Amino acid sequence: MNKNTEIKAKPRKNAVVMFIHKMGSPPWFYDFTGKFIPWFWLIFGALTVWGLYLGLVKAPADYLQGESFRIMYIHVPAAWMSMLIYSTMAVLGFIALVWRIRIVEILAMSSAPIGAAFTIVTLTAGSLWGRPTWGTYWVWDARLTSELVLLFLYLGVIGLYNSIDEPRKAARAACLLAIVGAVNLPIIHYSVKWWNTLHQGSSISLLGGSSIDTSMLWPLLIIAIATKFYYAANLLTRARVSLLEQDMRKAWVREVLKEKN
Amino acid sequence: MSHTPFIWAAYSIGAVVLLWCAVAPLAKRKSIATNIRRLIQIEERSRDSDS
Amino acid sequence: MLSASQIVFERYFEPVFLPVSFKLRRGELLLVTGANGCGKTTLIRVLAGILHPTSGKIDCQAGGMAYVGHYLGIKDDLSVLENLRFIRDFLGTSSRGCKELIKHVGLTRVAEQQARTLSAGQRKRCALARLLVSESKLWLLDEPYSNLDQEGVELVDKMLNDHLESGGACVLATHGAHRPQWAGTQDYHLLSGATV
Amino acid sequence: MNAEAAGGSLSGAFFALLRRDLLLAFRRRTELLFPVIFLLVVVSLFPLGIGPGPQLLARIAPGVIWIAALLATVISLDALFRSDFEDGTLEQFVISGHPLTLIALAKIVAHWLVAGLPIVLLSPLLALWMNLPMESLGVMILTLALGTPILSLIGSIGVGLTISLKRGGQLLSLLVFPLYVPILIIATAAVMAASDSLPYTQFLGLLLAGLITSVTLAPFAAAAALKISLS
Repeated sequence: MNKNTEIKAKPRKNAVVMFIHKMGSPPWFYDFTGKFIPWFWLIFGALTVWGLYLGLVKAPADYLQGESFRIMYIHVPAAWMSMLIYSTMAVLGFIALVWRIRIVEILAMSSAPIGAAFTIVTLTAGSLWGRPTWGTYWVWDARLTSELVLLFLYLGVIGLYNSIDEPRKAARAACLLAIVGAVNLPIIHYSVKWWNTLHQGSSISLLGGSSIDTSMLWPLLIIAIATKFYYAANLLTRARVSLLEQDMRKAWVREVLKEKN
Repeated sequence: MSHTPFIWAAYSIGAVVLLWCAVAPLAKRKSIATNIRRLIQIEERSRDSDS
Repeated sequence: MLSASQIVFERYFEPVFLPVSFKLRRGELLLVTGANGCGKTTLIRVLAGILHPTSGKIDCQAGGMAYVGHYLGIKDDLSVLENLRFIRDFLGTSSRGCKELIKHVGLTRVAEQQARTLSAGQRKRCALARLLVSESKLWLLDEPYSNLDQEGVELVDKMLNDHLESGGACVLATHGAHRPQWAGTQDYHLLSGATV
Repeated sequence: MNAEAAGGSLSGAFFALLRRDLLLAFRRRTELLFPVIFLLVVVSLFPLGIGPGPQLLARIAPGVIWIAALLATVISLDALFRSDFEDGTLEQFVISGHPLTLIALAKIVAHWLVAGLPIVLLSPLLALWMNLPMESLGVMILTLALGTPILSLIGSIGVGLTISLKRGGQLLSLLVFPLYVPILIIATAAVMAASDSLPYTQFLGLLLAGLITSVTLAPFAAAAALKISLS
């Protein structure tokens, strides 16, 4: 039996992969994304100001929780982003592992610190919301607990990425960890939720009692969209910096820096 | 108990964290740029001494 | 049996060696030479499939290969005989007796001793015996002569001759103190990727 | 490839590796005792730190025993691939042509037999120390029997990722503990339900499902992790 073992260094190319390969050219990516970043920041700023104005000034206080309910406009969008960024990172990680595309590795790894930042914001805002609501800064409520576990997952990815010397090996290892974490994340989420009802009854939950009024929903939505632009702008900025760092000795980086002078 | 300080605290901590997260890569970019310029200088100097 | 076209391997975003291409047929020896740090070990590990080339293509039709590298893959807590028997059971090869192979590489006296008690040269011989246990057609040898005495060097040459005569092929990386004598030798001088 | 061409079967390779790992573990049997002793010490610290009140101990017993089991597993995990990675055996496995997934699975099974099984066997003693009600002892043993293999399986991914680091052990705990959260929750819930004479079979079913899922998925991830660590 003579079996053919072929190691394919370059994958079979279809249209999508071709596009990603074009994106994978560092100078092209650097130029292309550079045009978007200021616009993303601008949209983020405008939406945030508008959303916060509606949420903090125009919307009425909640009849159950009073003014402290306004913390929701930062806590909830940040919680959404922490989950969204983790799953984005895992999807990017999967693409990076399968097709070995450097720019996707960089994008996945640049996502991790942003996601961790949103998780920290969720946790601090949640605990500051908890103080007036429950009289204590920390309660093992389902959302806060699973956000805490999520923070550990992020720290694991960041820690692994920073521990391994060779950058591409580090990125591949951390991408794999992100995927494993993403497979576990729903299980963690539901088990924590269920654990919470098991031990404390369903009484403790930040969003528990109140039904959301539409005047409260609008600012929430606007800020949620604004945070997507924050993520996009921050992610691309970080990816561009990583590219510069990795390609320090390549000619295109020299040219980019010369243009800036 | 007034709730206002907690709202202020939540939003300002959020702003600080997100701002820091956005500024950190810019600071890193600056240090990388200086590193690369130093690298170029060293290379040019060694090329000059070669010729 | 083994061909490579334009293989490149990058570490820290720099190619380790200049693109490598060759074609190795039955009964041929590819002698990879080059200075320290030019990437001989990396090239062998790429050919072995342990490392994934950054670009280029490797086509291996040998049906299997055996590899002796810097880390020999010998368990200290097992005896020489147990080490070889494990390889035999693990690979499912069985045509030659392990004791006979141990005699062939001159380790009969220490066959029952734990591998931790062996000298560096004896460990190398144990790893060479593993080549024979694996019964592979393609050998990848990374500095096989290091740590061996004169008798051991001759043993490697004899094993190589037998292997190549029986239609096998071999990629051998060495820094060049000793060269095996074989008619079908291709010389490949590997250049470090940092030279340009 | 190599092994198949020579007529080697996958099951032959699996059992050869399993036998070798058990033999190696036997040759170093004193080292096997360390995680077990660690387990005993950790559990014995709780009554000292909290006080010997039988009611309180009985209440926290499932959590304490399970957390001690998690810690003992993580301590023993580093040995799973370490020596094979450092002496080049893992490279030999990669070029052998046998799927790395199978190799990882064989090593995980061996690891559980020498590190996980002792925890299950010791759990009656721990339950005695922690004053766990007799009627929930059986459930405790069952959760450990179903749960510790999952710990070894998920842990193998973390070890695979950190094996190329000199001080990977410290990072390992950060990587795997978050992944252990659901097992801890479900297992302790089962024992608590049994203590309160509530139905608990559904929790054991969940653990079994977790075991089946991790047996099918974790070896693939561990193999991919090892491949990355070797590069």
